[in-house]
Amino acid sequence: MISAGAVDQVFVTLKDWIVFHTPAPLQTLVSIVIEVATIIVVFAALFALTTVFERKGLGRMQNRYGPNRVGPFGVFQPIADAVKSLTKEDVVPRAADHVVHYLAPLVLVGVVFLTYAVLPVGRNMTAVNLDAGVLYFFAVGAATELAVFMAGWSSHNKYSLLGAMRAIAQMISYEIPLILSSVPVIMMAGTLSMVGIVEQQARTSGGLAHWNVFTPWGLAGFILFMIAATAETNRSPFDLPEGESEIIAGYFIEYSGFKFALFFLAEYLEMFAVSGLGITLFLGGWSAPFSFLGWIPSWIWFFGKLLTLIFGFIWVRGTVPRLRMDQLMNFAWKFMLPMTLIVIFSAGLWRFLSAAVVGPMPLGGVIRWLVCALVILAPYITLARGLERGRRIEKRVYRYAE
Amino acid sequence: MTHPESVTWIVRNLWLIPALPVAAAGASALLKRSQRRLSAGLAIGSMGISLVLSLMAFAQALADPARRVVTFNWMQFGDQWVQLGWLLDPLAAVMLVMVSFVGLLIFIYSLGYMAHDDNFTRFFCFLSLFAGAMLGVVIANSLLLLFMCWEVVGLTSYLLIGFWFQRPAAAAAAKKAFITTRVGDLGLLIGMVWLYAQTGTLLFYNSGAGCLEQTAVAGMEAHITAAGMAVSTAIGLLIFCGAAGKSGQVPLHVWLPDAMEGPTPVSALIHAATMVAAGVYLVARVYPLMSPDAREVVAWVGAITAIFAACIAVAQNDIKRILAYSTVSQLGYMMLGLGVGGVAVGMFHLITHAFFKALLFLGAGSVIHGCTEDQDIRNMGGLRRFMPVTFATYTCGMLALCGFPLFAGFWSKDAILHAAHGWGVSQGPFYLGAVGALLTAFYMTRQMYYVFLGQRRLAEATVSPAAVAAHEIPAEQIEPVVSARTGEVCIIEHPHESPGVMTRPLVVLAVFAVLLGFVGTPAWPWFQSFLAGESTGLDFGRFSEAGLLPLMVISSLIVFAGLGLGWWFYGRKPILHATDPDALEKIQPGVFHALANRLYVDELYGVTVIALTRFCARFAAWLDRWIFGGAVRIVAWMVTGMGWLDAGVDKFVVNGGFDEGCRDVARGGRLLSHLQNGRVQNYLRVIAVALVVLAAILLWGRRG
Amino acid sequence: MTPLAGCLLVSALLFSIGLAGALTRRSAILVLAGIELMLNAANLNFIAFWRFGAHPEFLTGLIFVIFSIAVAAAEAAVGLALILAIYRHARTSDVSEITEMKG
Amino acid sequence: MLGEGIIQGLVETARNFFGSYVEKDRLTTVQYPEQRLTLPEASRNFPFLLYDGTDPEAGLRCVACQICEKECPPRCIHIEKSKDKKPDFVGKQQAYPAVFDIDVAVCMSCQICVEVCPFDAIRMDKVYELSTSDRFGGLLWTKEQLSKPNEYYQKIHPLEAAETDERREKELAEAQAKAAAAAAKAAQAANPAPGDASGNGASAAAKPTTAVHE
Amino acid sequence: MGMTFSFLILAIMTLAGGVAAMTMRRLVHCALALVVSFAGLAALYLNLGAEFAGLAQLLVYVGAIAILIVFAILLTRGGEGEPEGSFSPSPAGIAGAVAALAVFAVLTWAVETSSVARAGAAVAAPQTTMREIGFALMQRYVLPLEVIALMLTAALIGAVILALREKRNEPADGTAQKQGLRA
Repeated sequence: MISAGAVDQVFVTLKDWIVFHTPAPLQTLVSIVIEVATIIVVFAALFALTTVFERKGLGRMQNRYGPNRVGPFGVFQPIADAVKSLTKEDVVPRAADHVVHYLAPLVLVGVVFLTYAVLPVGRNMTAVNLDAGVLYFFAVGAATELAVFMAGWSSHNKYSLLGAMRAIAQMISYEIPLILSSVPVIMMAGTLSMVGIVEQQARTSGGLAHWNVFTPWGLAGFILFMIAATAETNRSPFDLPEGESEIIAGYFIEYSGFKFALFFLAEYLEMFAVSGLGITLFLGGWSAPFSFLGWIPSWIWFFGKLLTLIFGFIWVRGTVPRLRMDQLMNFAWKFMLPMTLIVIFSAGLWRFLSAAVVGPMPLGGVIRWLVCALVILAPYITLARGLERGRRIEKRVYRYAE
Repeated sequence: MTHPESVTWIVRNLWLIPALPVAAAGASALLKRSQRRLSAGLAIGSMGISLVLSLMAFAQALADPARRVVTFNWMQFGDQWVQLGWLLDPLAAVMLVMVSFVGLLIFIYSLGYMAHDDNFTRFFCFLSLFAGAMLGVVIANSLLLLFMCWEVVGLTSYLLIGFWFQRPAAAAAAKKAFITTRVGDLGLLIGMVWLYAQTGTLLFYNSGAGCLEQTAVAGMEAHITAAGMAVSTAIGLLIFCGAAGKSGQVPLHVWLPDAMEGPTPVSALIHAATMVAAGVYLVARVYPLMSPDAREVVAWVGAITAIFAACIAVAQNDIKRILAYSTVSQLGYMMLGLGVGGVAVGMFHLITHAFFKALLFLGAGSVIHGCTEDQDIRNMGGLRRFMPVTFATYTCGMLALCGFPLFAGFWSKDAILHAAHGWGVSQGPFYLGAVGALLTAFYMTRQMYYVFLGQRRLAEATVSPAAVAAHEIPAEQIEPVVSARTGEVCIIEHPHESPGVMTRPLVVLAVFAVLLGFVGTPAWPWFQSFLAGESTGLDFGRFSEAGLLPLMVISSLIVFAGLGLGWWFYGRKPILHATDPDALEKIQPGVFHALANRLYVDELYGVTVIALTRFCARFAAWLDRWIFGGAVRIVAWMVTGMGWLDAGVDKFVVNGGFDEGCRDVARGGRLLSHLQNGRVQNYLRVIAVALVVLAAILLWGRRG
Repeated sequence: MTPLAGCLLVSALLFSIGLAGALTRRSAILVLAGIELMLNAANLNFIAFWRFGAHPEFLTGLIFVIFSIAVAAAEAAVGLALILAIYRHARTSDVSEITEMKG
Repeated sequence: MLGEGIIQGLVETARNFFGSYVEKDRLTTVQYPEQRLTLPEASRNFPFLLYDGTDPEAGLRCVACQICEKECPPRCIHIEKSKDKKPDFVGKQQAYPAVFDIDVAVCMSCQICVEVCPFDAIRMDKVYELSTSDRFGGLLWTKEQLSKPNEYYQKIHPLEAAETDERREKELAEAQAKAAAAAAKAAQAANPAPGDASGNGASAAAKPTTAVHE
Repeated sequence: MGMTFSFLILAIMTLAGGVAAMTMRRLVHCALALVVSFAGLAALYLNLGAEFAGLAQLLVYVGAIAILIVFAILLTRGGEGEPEGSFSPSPAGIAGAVAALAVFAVLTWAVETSSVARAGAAVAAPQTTMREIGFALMQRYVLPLEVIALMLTAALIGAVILALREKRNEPADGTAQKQGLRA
């Protein structure tokens, strides 16, 4: 019988075995190649799966079947899509800046893949355990904006330029709440290392793991983080950089064939990466929520959580209509930013209200929870009221019809 | 900060009491004009919390009357720290409760009174700041801290009196109040500096090292200064100067009646409960400094003020001015009490007076509010019918002020008279006080007859028919009459009762005005013993103390006499028209006019102090214009002459050669100006070259 | 060549490139970019001296670079805002045409 | 409260999502190639040519009058008249279209051609699966592709077809009656022999008509 | 010990990016080349063991300043239209290039003659953790940090005010705009 730990570490063991059996001078290289290749293959496969699941899920939410033609239940749809996009003609506008036009999708995908380097997908399953992992993630992620600009500008199409500008404005605006909402976690963990943050949350007391999402600031931070992540990845309802009704398809109007597929891939990869970051920061990474579930391998936990979050993305996409540009910006600056600051404050308060201040554990813990939750809830209500002011829908009045 | 173990939470956090209203003031200063409810809520909320904290402090003082002190280092001078701090003793606790409670009531009352004012938020901002500063005065354990709060009090008083600064009278009154109290404060400042020089500390109590404690006071009493005065006497009198300024003692009383230009809640707050009481409180606070000599001065000043102001009050026609002079008079009583009887006597009257005078002012405000902002009592009359609540509460306040038996004022005033009677130095203050009590009863009766009883003599406070049509005024409040002046039919508005937010504080205050005296009756002198830190019990036997009962009977008789006189003059034949002469005026027009003109004190100041100042200013202006200005002008003429001379030389001698040179310079300049061609890169290039040269020089130098 | 000297040379080269750009290009934005390059060259110097200096444990050079980056962000923001303002005023961002301040 | 509406919406979509697996009624999609909706009687698009009998060449009702060609708004009909003539259903000699092309890529199914046709020769079809891999020729339908028998018409538009057939039968009957009368008159005039030439069909009746014309 | 291979590559990337940024004709290309240079520099920092500085460089320069420059280019219409001639053969331009060359020469000379650079022995890479940097920032350098924060705020406000469009003298109800539209 294989022990639980062995299943948990099966991939790590496999890699070590392969590396062990290669000639010594090549070992480092092989190790790197294996890691990179694994990340690319796994997440590209996940992308393929997600596209079909997204389409099927959306279909079900709209009381449709979704794709069900290629293969049983349409599971081979991504293969058909891949074949289609690979064989399609690659049209480049004559006025386009060819080099930049060519480079943009490559830079985008490359940069997004780079962020996976620090993502802990399981116990001991991190490509690079950087001491400044979170910072690395955001620093590298910042380069996606540039790729978007390259795509939009080089196409020499006003719609694509407008789309790129919108996308950059949106990404910059939402990067601030994104980073700020992860600050409380870093504050509490005392480290920027992703592995360290996960290990912090994997500790258990009373059978319950120390996931950040179980605290009021963690819960609020997680929700804010996911909202910002949705905007950052240009997913619905924040997908107005590619708002078809206004600017056709945004910055990738002029892309077709495989380059278009790359943009598509990058969008999904970005979504996975940022979900992975959210899992790492708030949902305990690869750890189990209850100690008695610890026998389930860590990578199953991670990918389970990832799929849950992806389903959340799909669900939201199936539900919420697209925002308007001014609503988007208002939301970012008048709601998200203050709320993230409040959450940071609440996290500080949480730290301050240790057992010495609020009293022994069961009651003191409840008091601490309630106080911190209140600190977040009160401004939330105020801010929400501020956002909703003037949004009251009045009864429609007809001037001539009545 | 030093925290002995015995210091409880409330003492440690006593600073919160003034800090909260100040914080509320700061917050509401940032509010927009339209955020009225928020600012009022802030002010009232902070005041409410302060009241709760004050009550906690009071409870603490009740449980443990020992003095508790907290000091902290404020600022370093050389190797010395200036220490500030706060203290809690029964005196401060009583004052805290009084100030915060009356303050809260007035805040609530202001809600209604100022409801239609545009600058509602500003008002509450000032009001909160004032309340905070006043509470700061109360808890200060350092004359320096007290002085700082004292000055903030003065500032906010200025701001509040001049709240309606659009009115010239209000602006002038504010200025007058500010400057007059500054005169007193100068004395206080000198006294403070002197005190610091003598004792090296301004902390009142600091476990033996404070300036009010045994060692320091004994040292100062031993030190004799000019005119054979002990230093402590001199310092005490200087401090008393400040107190006199703030409490409106003669001769610095002139600002107080004028201060009635402010909104009525301000009058109530400043001129009844707090700011004017600050002076009395200051004297009570530094009582250990007051040597018998100083106390004598205090007593005499108080007694003179009491009767002086009471006389003037008899002949006033402005409802608030009467109350203002009455306040001055009662403040004199308090000073008298402090001078002859000690802290407890003066403070007891302060506390009871705070309640019933606040009641009277708020009642007057209610009357004014109801009579469409008219303040002249001749234009009132018969208001009992229209404003029953106001009338009832006002009557309570009036009886309390007069010292009607069993009302609050009776007990406190009686204590003062009793103390004055027993004063060993002189019987003069007692007689002055007794006459003052008679006058008090008399003018208050006069006011009651003018305002509430008799016939309605409302001037034609007409309302426009449009307002009636728009139902802005309820139908039962208006009545068509024939105008006496023009003979036309016009619609006049009835006086109306004020809204509940204004009358409810009145009722609460009235209850206090009736009952508060019972905490300090001779039979149960709880208040006095509480201030002294002792315990007491109910003992009717104390009434049998020598001279007490007869004195009470006499003072009651005086009050009845005053009431009777009032009825005789005003109740028997109430005047029918606003233009009718006053009953006293008919008998003694000369005296009445003198009184009505406030005994010409302002005019006296006008022809003495102000005239002197003006003369000095004129003299200085003359000096400036003719002596110094003349000298300057002569020099200027000389220089001008030289200039003419030089110009001649310049034009005909120098220029010939110089112009050419100038042209050359200009040409060079134009050449150089090409360098400044406005191109950034040019400048940058020069910088780069300079950098190269500099670096080269440096490197070359270091090479060797 | 020691690593430190290598870093310094790279930095000097970068500085000169930035300077050359700032001196020769006409677009105000590129002038600003040149200045940014010069700033970065200086940062590289700090890092190099911190890394190869006597006391790397004091972190001074590193911290200075961090501060310098923060300041550079502010500088870029203000500089570009200035360029925008000038562009709106003069309808050009060519530094050789903006000569209103000439003597 | 902010967020309330979003949660309501999320609940709604979740209900759809899970409900679609449980209640099949929710799924409104028609699985097209396998399932088809029956088209309503009035549904129509793209014209076709009708012929009587079994021979599309002979029975074609169109006489190449070219009215439809002229009226067609998008000009998608192209007709070339034949040189010779052939008898129509009442036996009259008529021209017929040598070429009759409709470019259905251009046709907008406006039905004007049907309305203007005096010969009931062109009618609207119900076809919709028209995709073709031939980008140019595939959608240019020729006469052979367009010709469909009357039975087909009766199948797709039974009511309309019945009405048309009735009218045509009446016309035919009238024409036969007229022909018979003319024949009788002619027979009377020429030779009073009893006409055994009560031939069947139009061709038989056409002969006397032709004779009249001549 | 000489320079490592990775250092060489990164240095070349940085310098090439810089040269391209300063010489290319289209402004947007220049900006993109500038990004390459910045990114190379960030990698150089990482290579030299300054992890935090490198990532901060990436975040600030690539993520923010490059985007700002690009926005500025587009807002000043530098992204379209005829690109400016990169090498104006004007005497001023030549003078500038010469000045830059002179600066380079002097700097090289300085480096070559410097005893520090010559003696700078290769030290083992210092192991700095984020934690240490955090402590340094929060303890020893907390005052500069606060000052920088204040300055950033001031710069932010200043930049916003500068970049705001001046208000034109329009009637408050916007009728002029409407009329303009109608016209």
